[in-house]
Amino acid sequence: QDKEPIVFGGSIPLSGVFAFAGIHLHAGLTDYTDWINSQGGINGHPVEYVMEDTAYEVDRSVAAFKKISGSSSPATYYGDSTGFMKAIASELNSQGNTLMSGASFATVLTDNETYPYQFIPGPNYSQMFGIILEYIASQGEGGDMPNVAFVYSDTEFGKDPIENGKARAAELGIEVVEEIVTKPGSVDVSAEVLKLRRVRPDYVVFHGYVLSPINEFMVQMRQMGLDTQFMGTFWSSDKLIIDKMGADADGYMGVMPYNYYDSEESGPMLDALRAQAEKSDPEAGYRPTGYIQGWFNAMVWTEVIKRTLDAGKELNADNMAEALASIEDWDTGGIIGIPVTVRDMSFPVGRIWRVNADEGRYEPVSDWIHLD
Amino acid sequence: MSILEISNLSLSFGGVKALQDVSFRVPENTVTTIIGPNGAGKTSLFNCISGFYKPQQGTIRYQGQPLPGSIKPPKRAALGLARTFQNIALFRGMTVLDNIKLGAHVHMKSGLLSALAYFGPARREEMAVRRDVEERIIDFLEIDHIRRQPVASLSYGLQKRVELARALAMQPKVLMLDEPVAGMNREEKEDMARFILDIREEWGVTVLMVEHDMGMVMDISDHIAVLNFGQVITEGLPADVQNNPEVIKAYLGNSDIESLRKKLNAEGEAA
Amino acid sequence: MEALLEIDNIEVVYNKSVQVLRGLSLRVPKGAIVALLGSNGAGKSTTLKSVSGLLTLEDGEVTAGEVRFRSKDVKGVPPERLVRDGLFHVMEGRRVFEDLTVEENLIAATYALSGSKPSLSDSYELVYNYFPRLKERRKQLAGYLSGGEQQMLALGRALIAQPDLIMLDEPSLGLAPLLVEEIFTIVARINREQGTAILLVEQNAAVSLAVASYGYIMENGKIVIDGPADKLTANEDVQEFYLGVGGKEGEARSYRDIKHYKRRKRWLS
Amino acid sequence: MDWLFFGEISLAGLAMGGLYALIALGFVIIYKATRVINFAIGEIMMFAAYLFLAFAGGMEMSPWIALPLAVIGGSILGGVIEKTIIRPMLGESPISVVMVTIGIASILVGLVEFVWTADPQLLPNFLPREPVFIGELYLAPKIAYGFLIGSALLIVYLLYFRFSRGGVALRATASDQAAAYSMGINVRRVFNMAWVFGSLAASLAGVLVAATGGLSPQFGIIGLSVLVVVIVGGLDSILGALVAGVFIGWLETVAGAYLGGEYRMPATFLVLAIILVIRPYGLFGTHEIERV
Amino acid sequence: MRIGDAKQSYEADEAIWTSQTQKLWLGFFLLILLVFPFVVDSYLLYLGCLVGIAVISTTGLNILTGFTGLISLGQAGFMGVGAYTVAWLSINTALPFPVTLVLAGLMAAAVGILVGLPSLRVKGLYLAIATLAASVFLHFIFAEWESVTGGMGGLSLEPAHLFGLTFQSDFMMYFIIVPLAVLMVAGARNVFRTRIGRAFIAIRDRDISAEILGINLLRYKLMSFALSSFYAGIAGGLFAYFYRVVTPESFPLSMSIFYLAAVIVGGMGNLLGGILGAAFMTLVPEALKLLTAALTPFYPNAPVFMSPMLEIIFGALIVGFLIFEPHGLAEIWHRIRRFFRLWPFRN
Ligand SMILES: Nc1ncnc2c1ncn2[C@@H]1O[C@H](COP(=O)(O)OP(=O)(O)OP(=O)(O)O)[C@@H](O)[C@H]1O
Ligand SMILES: Nc1ncnc2c1ncn2[C@@H]1O[C@H](COP(=O)(O)OP(=O)(O)OP(=O)(O)O)[C@@H](O)[C@H]1O
Ligand SMILES: [Mg+2]
Ligand SMILES: [Mg+2]
Repeated sequence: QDKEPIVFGGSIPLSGVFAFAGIHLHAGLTDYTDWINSQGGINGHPVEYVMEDTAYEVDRSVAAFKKISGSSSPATYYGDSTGFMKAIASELNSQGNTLMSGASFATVLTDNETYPYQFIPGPNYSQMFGIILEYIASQGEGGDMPNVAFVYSDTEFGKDPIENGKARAAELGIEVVEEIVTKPGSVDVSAEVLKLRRVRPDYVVFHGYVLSPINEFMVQMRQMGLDTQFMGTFWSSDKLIIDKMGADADGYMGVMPYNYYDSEESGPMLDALRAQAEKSDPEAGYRPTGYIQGWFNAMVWTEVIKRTLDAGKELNADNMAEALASIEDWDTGGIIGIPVTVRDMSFPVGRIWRVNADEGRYEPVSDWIHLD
Repeated sequence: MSILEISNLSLSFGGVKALQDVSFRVPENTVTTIIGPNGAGKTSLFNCISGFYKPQQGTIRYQGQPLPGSIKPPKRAALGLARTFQNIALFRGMTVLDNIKLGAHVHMKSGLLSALAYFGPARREEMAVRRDVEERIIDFLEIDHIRRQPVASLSYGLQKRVELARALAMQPKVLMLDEPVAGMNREEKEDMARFILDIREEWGVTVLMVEHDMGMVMDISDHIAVLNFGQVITEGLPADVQNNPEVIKAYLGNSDIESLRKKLNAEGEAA
Repeated sequence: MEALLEIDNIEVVYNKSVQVLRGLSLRVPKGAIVALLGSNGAGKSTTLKSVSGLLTLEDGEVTAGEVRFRSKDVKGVPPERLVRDGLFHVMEGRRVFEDLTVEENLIAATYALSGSKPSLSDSYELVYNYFPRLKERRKQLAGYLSGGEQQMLALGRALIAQPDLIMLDEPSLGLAPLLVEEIFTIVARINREQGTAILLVEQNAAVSLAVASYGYIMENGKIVIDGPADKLTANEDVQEFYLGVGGKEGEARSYRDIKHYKRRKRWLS
Repeated sequence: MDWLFFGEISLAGLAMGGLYALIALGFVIIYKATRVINFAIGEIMMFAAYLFLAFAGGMEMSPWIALPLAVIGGSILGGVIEKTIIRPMLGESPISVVMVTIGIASILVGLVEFVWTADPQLLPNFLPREPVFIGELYLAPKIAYGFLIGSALLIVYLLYFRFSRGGVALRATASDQAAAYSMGINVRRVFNMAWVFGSLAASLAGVLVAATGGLSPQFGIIGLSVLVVVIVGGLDSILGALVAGVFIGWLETVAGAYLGGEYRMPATFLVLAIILVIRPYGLFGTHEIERV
Repeated sequence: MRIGDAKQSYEADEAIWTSQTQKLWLGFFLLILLVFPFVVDSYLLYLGCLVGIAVISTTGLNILTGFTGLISLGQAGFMGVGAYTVAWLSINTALPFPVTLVLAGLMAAAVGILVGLPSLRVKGLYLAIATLAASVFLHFIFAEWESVTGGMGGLSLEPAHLFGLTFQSDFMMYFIIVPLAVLMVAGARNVFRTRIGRAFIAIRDRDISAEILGINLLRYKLMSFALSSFYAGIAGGLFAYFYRVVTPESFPLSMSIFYLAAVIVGGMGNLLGGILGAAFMTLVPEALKLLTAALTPFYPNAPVFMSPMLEIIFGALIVGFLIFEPHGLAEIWHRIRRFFRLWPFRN
């Protein structure tokens, strides 16, 4: 068909600290693009995916954005870090022809005053904490509420949800007995573990990590004979934890807005995703949450663009933002288990999953929780 | 009248007594030489005068004024105490010209802001210094052919000469030379001797020198002080010092090749 | 008499550009003291470096001729090897290890020893009785020694190594007259008692010709005169240019009556 | 105040400090001989750790064979770097050489990502898992055993430098290469050995640290904490590396535990600043000769 | 010896641009800088601005490390100070940006002096790490002093305003950044024609004898620190106006290393070197990405396997250059020049 292509842009961290995820995001976005084109594109418009490696450095992400928006004005764009989302905001707002989402679930981005054209493909970190805490509260039968400890990294990412998290806990009557900040790259956590041993929390919630030091905390605390439950947010809830920790991972819980690649769930879109993943790389097998996250981003973009075009409106940031806001009880074809509704530029939905080490995968332990 | 007056100076490093109760005077407008065995404390004495070492006791009077430890090296340089160093200490990253100009530093005023702007006061000052250096020093020491060369590329003799030039740019009243002709051949020594004499005679600068080449020392010094183990053992005119038995014993030896040759032969026989 | 070191008209070039030696030859017999004289920049140090193999460190290279130590060509032999074969180079300007103590400097020199040698402790003693002053300072950092003391240390290190040939580069630099005498006496003693041959590079022609049995004089890269020490000392040119003996026979020229400098035409008009 | 807790914290810190000391040692040895600040030390550690992962994880060797192999691999890497990259830089200003090591670091990171991908990794754990109790003080087993293995090597090195003239050779070479040659010291060999044995210490530390802290291409940052250690101890002092290593390890941990993780670095750097003001060459570093 | 006895006056001899050709080239170069923003696309424009900022900061570091011999790993920290100063001022005051920029510079300079204080006793690499300590503290302050710095989240600021102009687009920023860069490089060049520059170099080459020759070490070391961090502060301020968001993570240690690398790779103690180094360090990674772009059509996942490659190549380039020419790009440049014999900078 001869309609002019629609461009998905992306600042993708293929190297640097976030590369482990970036590679899969990239795969997810690439595969989705191929898939949608195989479906005849968006309203007949072919889709192009244009990206640059950023090494997860803000200035390089910005550079990539300027380069890409300069060369091939993208309708939607994938940003790789909260820092970038903030840095680019004013540029984005003044340009006003691109809608942006990405790897960041940062709470600030749900502030539509400053970030009118940036959305979050799931719950923001505070909402994730909300979901986790609700789950914990639900576990506390009657009088004795379980207590929790927060363990997070000393980064913007790590500190994002802590304040709101504490507030929420207070509302739910959950006591936060300990807060531990870890330095990125600090090696040994046994001192922190000793601190936790003193307060013996029922739950420990990790945020701002991918793998270590989560494993060390779990192993060492169990060695001490504590029966703490361990939980984590999106980026801390990937299969990686199972692969690397093996049996030690058993019982770890995470909040996840999407169905895992290898979950029992199914649905047209989820199956399409699996098929496409098979097709693009038969060896790969399981696809990490990053892959699904990338895919889902592109999915939302498509939906938004579709709605804008169907409404016969021009494809600019304002109209797309409007279209996004209009999403209500949207069926994601199995990527998310329940119909979702957009609330201030985010999808405040999620589910608690639990590691079954023998099966080697996460299994749902809660229903889908949709905050509003 | 003496321009420098050292009295009861003592300096030690841990156990090592570099200077013990040293006293002597440097008469104005003379070439005064300090001689003495290696390790006697000559360089250390220079370092005390220029304020790099802090003597534990004693006072240094300069033009009648005492120089307490509170007067730091830069200040002393500004007061007219210039020197060269035993092991050449030129700034290898600069050209000959810049090395010499650097000597004039203490007599310049321009501050950071005028330097950033350059045009105006800073420039005027620089030009004045350039002219002075060219006309007063470079010509005098006959080094105009190398003014643009980086000092590192110069032969030993020339480097010593540039160091002298830099010291002269400091507009010294007292010029301290630490072994100015060490490692030079006869010809270069003669040039250097000539410069030293002219500096004293034409510019009325007092020269205080440390040197081991007795031939030159005896020829050009007006006054000699002898240090041994950090103590002054005698002071006076070359002739007297030369024949002082103590000095001969501690420092000069029989400084005569013939007898040395005899001695060696004698030992040869003995063995 | 059999030659320990032979240099056959070598040429040396620095940085592939500056030629410094132009076909220089000399030989040092076993157990002899040979003096090599010459003005600044003549290439004396370069000569020694090209023997000891340190030339390469300064991006210099021997482009022609050959150097034989114990009639073996030294080309391509790494410096440390040569040292262990008994050729010790005391470099110009002392080059003591400044942040090592006097004692450690001597220890470092023991790397020159190879095979069976008399026990170290008494070779230290040997050094200390040649240079008692070093014994007092043995625990002191060499960097803080006075110039003369450092020179003694440099010689001391050579003694530790117990070589067959010591190449001394301007040992008298910055030494007090008495000490110059002393050092040279000691050099003679070492030569006599240890049977060590010595190649002596000097500015101080008078003294070196006094201790040496044979002398060479070089001017920019070549030997210009050579001969037995006493003959050289007698030579008029040598007296004029190296011994500072004035035209009028016998007595030394004074530094005072040197042509007075005339103000030359200035650089700028 | 809870002394038991303090005791346990301190113990953990000290043990960690042991590993710091080991890395610092690798750093110091290289500096002592070549005056090169090796900014790539963290990446050399990382490289060795990945080798271990490959041997023990990938090829499923026994960890006790994989460990020495990985360590040797790291040492060889060090040797090769010296021969191919550092040696041509001989005699250049130390700071340009520092820059070169930074370049090397970047190369190693790239290599590792290339071969092992950017995914964070855990080493197959090979150290006993039963908690260790000293008195009633609990100590995490990995740290405890890591400390034991590390200090074994430390002691070997210490004995060597105490009772051989090797130490003198190192310092002599550093202070004046030409002169060192003229003493019969094989300078080229000294340099190479310094890098080999420095990297050896680092590699061992690398595997042990990775065994506790996990492994990723960013592993190298740990070099930073070690920089603090060597400066506090004195760049060229082996004793300093030991004392400072243990001390900084302890300080970092205690600060982290009582003030919170964000205080770890400021605390150590504050101490560093104070020490530098009092002792400009660290606790045991040799002073530069200042003489005219 | 090109500058020679032919000179008519000392003034002429002391001039930087000694020959007509040099003046010509300089003019030509400035002209290019002027035309550049009108002819290139937004991406190149953006890079142009980045290079401009980098040049300012690198020149500053060069003064301290290259010319005065005081190695600093604190540059990112100083830039941070400048950036936060600008951010805070533009949020909490109505000062026009020229004022805020200057204040940013001065603020950074003040901090620089503070950091420089130990430099009298602490030397060489010990000093380097001391400055590193300083930047750690600064980072800590940026992160924890929430009331002023906005904590981890940092500060977002409005674009720079002046006379009703809004400097939002890179195009507008270019006309602040680049002229400033030119001006500040010229200023640095001037400093090294005066006694102050000489004093810096003397301290680098041999500080104790410099002192005996009448140079007050503490005074000049601090001056060097102040000047260098002033440059850093200005660069940081521009950074703030450029990205319009400042977070603690905007100024990581890697940034300090970046600038040190720029100085060294460019050529220490050589202003031209600093400029070349800044350009090199900024542009090479971008240039390498073109490589990836070129490959992607053929290997769809070229980005994935190329990205580690790029790190390797980048590292290799640094290593290679320094081995090939330890005195940096400037020296290489001079070689080329000696080859062609025409170009303004005499340095
Ligand atoms: N900074 C220092 N620390 C320790 N000892 C020192 C220091 N400076 C000098 N000394 C000692 O003080 C004594 C005198 O040294 P100085 O350099 O003054 O001797 P000198 O008379 O100049 O000898 P030379 O003629 O060989 O230069 C020497 O024994 C030396 O070891
Ligand atoms: N590393 C080097 N690179 C380039 N040229 C050099 C080097 N070393 C020496 N030269 C040059 O070689 C010539 C001879 O130097 P050398 O040191 O051998 O002379 P010398 O006879 O030892 O002089 P002196 O009596 O001053 O020691 C000099 O002109 C010197 O400039
Ligand atoms: Mg002296
Ligand atoms: Mg010589």
